[in-house]
Amino acid sequence: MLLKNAARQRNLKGIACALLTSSALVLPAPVAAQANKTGIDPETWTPEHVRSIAGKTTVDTAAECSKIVPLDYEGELDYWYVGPNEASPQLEHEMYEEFWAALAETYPNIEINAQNLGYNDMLNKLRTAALGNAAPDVARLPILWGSEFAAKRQLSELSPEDVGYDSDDFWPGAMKSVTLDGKTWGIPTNNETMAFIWNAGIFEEAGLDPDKAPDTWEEVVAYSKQIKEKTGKNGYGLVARVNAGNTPFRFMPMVWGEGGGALDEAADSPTYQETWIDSDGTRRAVQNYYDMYVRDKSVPVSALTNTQTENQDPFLANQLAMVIAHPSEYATMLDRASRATGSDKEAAMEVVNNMRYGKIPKGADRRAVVFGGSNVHIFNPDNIDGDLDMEAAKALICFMTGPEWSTKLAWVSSNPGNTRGFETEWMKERLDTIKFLDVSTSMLPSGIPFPPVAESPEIMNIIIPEMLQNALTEKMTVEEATADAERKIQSLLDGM
Amino acid sequence: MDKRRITRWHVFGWIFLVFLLIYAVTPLLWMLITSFKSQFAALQYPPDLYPKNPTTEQYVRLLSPQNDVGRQFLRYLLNSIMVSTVTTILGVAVAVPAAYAFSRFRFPGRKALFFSVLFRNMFPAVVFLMPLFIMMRWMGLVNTYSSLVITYLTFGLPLSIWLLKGFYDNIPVQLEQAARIDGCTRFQAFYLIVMPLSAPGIIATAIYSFITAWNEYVYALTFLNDDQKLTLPVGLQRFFTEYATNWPGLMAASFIMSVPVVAMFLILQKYFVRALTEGAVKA
Amino acid sequence: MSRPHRSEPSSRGLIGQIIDHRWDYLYVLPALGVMMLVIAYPIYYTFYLSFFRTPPSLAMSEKIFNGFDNYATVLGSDSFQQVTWNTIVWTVWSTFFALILGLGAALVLNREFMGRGLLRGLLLIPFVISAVAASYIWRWIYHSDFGVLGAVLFDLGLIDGKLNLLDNIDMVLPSLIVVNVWKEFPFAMIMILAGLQTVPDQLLNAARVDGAGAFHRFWHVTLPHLKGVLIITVLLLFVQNLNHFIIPWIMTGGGPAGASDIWITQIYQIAFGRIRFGIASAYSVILFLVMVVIGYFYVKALTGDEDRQAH
Amino acid sequence: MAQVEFQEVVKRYGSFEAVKSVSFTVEDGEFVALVGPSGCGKTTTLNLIAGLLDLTGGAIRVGGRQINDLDPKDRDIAMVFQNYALYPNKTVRQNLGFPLRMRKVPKRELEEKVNDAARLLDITHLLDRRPRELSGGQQQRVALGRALVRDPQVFLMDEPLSNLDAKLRVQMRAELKRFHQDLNATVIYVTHDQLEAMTMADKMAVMSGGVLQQYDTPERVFEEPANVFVAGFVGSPAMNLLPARVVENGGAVQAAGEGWELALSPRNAASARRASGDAVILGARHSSLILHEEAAPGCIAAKIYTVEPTGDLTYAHVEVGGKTFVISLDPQRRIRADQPVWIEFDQDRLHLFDAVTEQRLPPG
Repeated sequence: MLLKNAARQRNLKGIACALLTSSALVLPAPVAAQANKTGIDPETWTPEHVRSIAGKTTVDTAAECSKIVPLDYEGELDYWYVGPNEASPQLEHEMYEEFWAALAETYPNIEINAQNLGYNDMLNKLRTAALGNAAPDVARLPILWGSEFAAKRQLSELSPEDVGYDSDDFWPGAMKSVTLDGKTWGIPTNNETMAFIWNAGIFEEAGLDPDKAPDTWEEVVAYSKQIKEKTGKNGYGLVARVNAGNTPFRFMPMVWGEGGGALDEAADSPTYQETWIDSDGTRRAVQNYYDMYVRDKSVPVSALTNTQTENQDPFLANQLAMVIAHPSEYATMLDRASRATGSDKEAAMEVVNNMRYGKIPKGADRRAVVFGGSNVHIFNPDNIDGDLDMEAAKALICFMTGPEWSTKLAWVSSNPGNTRGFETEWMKERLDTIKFLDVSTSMLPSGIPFPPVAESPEIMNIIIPEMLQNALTEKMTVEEATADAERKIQSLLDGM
Repeated sequence: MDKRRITRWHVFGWIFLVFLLIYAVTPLLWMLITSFKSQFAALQYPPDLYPKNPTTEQYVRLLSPQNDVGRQFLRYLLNSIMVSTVTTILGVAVAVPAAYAFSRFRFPGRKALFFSVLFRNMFPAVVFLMPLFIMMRWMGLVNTYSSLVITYLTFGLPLSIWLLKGFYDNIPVQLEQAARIDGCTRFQAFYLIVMPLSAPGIIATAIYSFITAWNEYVYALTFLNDDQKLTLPVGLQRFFTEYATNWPGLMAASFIMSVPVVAMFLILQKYFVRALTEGAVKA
Repeated sequence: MSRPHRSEPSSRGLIGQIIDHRWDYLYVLPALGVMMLVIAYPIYYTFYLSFFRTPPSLAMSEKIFNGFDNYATVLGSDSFQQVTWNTIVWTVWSTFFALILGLGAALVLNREFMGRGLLRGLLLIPFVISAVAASYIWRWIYHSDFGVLGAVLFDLGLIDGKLNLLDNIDMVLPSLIVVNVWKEFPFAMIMILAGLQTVPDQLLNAARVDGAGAFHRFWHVTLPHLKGVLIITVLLLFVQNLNHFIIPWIMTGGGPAGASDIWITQIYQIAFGRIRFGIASAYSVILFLVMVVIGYFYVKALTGDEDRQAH
Repeated sequence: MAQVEFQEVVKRYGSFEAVKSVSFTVEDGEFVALVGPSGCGKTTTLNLIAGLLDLTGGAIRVGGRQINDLDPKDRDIAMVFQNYALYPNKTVRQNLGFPLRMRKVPKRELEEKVNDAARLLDITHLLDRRPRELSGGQQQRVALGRALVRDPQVFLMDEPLSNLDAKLRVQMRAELKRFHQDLNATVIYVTHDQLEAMTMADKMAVMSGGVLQQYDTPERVFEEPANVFVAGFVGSPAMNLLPARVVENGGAVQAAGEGWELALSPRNAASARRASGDAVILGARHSSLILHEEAAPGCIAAKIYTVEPTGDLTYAHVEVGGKTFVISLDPQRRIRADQPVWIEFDQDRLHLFDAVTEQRLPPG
């Protein structure tokens, strides 16, 4: 068994090497084709369109999955995921409980040992676990993480077809994120894009139109300045901490909008071999940050040590006017406001009532947003604690990536990865009950995934934030900062 | 020495002491004050120097077994108590005979081994994270408290052994001889006569072990996966910084977490000074 | 003639002696066992890995031997100089101030007065509090937008506008040192306090009779007597500071723009942020070597009295 | 109480022999002093009896029972240490009771014995104090008491008086002797102070270099020292020793040195003839020498070096043939330094030793 695995491993390596050289040229084409095939067009995917397709079909998940794994299958499985936590809205907790109950009813003989891990800890834990061959059988990971494990061949190959679904039913951006070296290493579970939220009350105070979002990044800078000058409150919730995932999530949309990029991920057919960092577009974006932080001082001073979580409280406390936020932000804020007490509660509810959602502003070049979400992966049997129960893994994955549960598990915070979910009754219910869902959902086609290469975490979480810090502390000029980042990324690509 | 004359050194000393007291205690006071503010009240600028509408909501949330957070928190608290206690007991059980042997016996290699024990402090924890994890995995200890206890043991051991050895060096060997003639076995002589004499040292090393284990964060984060098994520092970190930075909550949790060790230390601090005096400094 | 009775050396040479003393080893075995377990393999692994290239795209089993390249990468990297300088500043000043404050506190507390025990206890609290909690407490105090320190300084007219410490290249490291000293000075204090209690009164009285003032008594009697304790304290603090990870990591993550990056945060960043265990290992080995040099003096200081006793 | 028998006891540390084949028997009820300079092996010997050290060879029997391999606790002995080794964290009462407690003596009996011992030693008022609150003499008594309560077969005492000041030492010496007489106990007492040994012991075992030099009553050790070492060690001031050559001068036997000669009495002459060669050592106690201020027949010429009056006696240090003698004088006599004197030997009390073997030459 061991020998066989080793032999397979070596084979894989050979194939991978062969593909690696050609992938740059060959791969993007089918992905682009896929995009056309699903027919998701940013122009037609409007809030109205999203509403119009909801509730059209019904789904029988048990029936669909029974074709893949018989319902009486007996097995055992370790599963790690980033699930609801203390700060999550109550509804999300309930959805997960419902999910586990439904799964237990459908597959009563599969025992699942599920670990709900914190977002901040999970990546490092998973790395050490995989290295120590103590990884779980199955894990659902944030979109950026999978490629590292795929590159190391610590994952098993897995595509929607393996659990009875059609790759065309998933977002092309999402499929890009699970594709490496021409192979598919996971299935998207949920996808979302961020939106722009603002406090209409502060806008009014500052003499701005309370119901009109800034449409361009240039306007954001101007608004921020005006808010600071007129109200003394901070305008835009800038964050630039190193090693914090939400720094690039908020900065890259601006970079792409202005026509820049880290690699060429914003290109129509990205090769992930070119760097776009030392470009006018990126420089414009860094300059915007510089103008807000250094020139206008219209954003929190603590931006360089802050993460997005530290912007929530000021926003809710009516101290901060604009942030780029997750779709679930509204639900979270509402939840927290309702839990506040005394005078806090009144103030918070007022802020929640003043909350407005809009599309992410566009730059000189386009409107763009980070394509986010999660994918589910099966680990390589070699890296697992014990034996891999493939059938049990497939049963779980089929169950969770189907239209029903990919919609329900994404209830408050995201959207189904399986686009058939948009046609279900549950999607309709969500649209009816969740404020601004149509707005955040309509940004999905503008989503650009982070480069699905192993170096992505280093580029996005370290090099880009460091570039920002270099410029914002005036250690370097904007030009020097982008040039410095260019050099670092280039040396990564050169295989340092 | 005891002349009660006030010199300029005394005045200077008192000024210095007041400054130091402010430096040491104000941050703690601010932690307490913040913990009694509501989340929004904490975000006033300039901040209120005392909570205008003091609230205990954070404490209720953390300590009430009625809700999820409270239940989880209490569980983390129990986990931490367990890990720290086991570490402390084992630490003393391991350190005492080793220190005794280093003090009393003259076996070959004694010095080199003594050095090697003291060397532990040289190595930074984060560097060992990966290899230790791999090793714990080999031993099948990942996600168990044993992995933490084994690792934590080594934090306290160098100081414990060094301190206790100093104690044993100062206890005349004739006491044990007398005891053995008086009818003790070798072990009884140690247990009934030498151990009680080194009690301040044992208490001091026990406190030290307990505190280091109680406060440890990096290994606990890496070795434990199971949500139900987390220790307090990791659990708290997860509560409060993942999706929202709730400063009053963080401060309340820091306070609750500090209470047991601070109380223990304040009660037993005189042993600590005595142990250092008799065991480490004088030896 | 009061030789402990199991100490007779044997004429049989080293092996014979070891056999004669075989039961003695039982006493130290558990302590050494657990030490070896936790240290030996990680040291070996770190050295081993430092000679391999481990890019994030390769599994560990496919790492590539590259000799001393990782060392060259570390020593030749742009940031190495700055990080090393930061490390020196961080370690030296933290140690220095912790020692000075600890010494001052110990001297004041060495006198008998009402409430001495309480004062000593209050000053010791920071030592006991977890570094994680301390980091959050101080981050909150320093907070540029809501921090109490900025507000107080503003009221006193010492600053105009927001206080910017942690997001400021020039202020961040001193600010972190203040936190670190806050946590460490009580340790220095308690060590020195213990040392002071062993200064014989006769000596001080003799100096007094000789006409020495308070300062001279301190300088010529107390300080020389404290030498041993001070050396040990300095070394312990030095080692601890060189290894200190949590305060800079939680408070700033090494930022802004690397201004508070020290060796140990760099190592963590390279290992877990950039997933380059090979380079991180080489970096660790460099840190080890520095530690070994310091460790030599440390062990010498710790066991200095040992030599005197054994002969 | 019991007899203690040493049979060819050897103790080696590596290549160093600390105790070399020592044999002697302590009779039941005897007070034996092990005496010798420091490093002579006396404490080692005591620790061998106590079981604190393991024998390398030979056997030790107490009351006929071989105890070589027994644990100290099973040997039924008690020991008083030089530094008393009182348990600092226990009260006097607990210290006294400890040996009984370890032997599981019933509580009532234990209390009785502790009280008896305390009464005997006059420390009843100290029972609830801790050792550090006691004076040296009181600690000494407690240490003794701890040995007494158990009623052991043998008492071992390791220089128990050496930490006391001179006055207290004299007092305790008397008390110890009295206790021994009252209890009729077997005591083995280690001391480096020959006076202590002389005054207290029934028998003295003089040791040097790990070898038992002489084992006998103090009187005999004093009067008939077995060798040069014992002669020089026992007695204060020490015996005066003078190397000499034996010269036969037509029937008369003379001892001669540098610039002096002494005709030996027939008895001493007979002794001298037994020497292995012609070299002997003359030994004379300070009291057996008579000082003349004028030349007299049979005397040796000498010169006063210095004079030490002590009240009872005056000691004159006298230079003889490159050596210094100490001679006791009546304090009434007036002698000056550098004064020429003549020394007369009391031939009946003259000791002769073989200069090669250093052994005593028995009288004819």
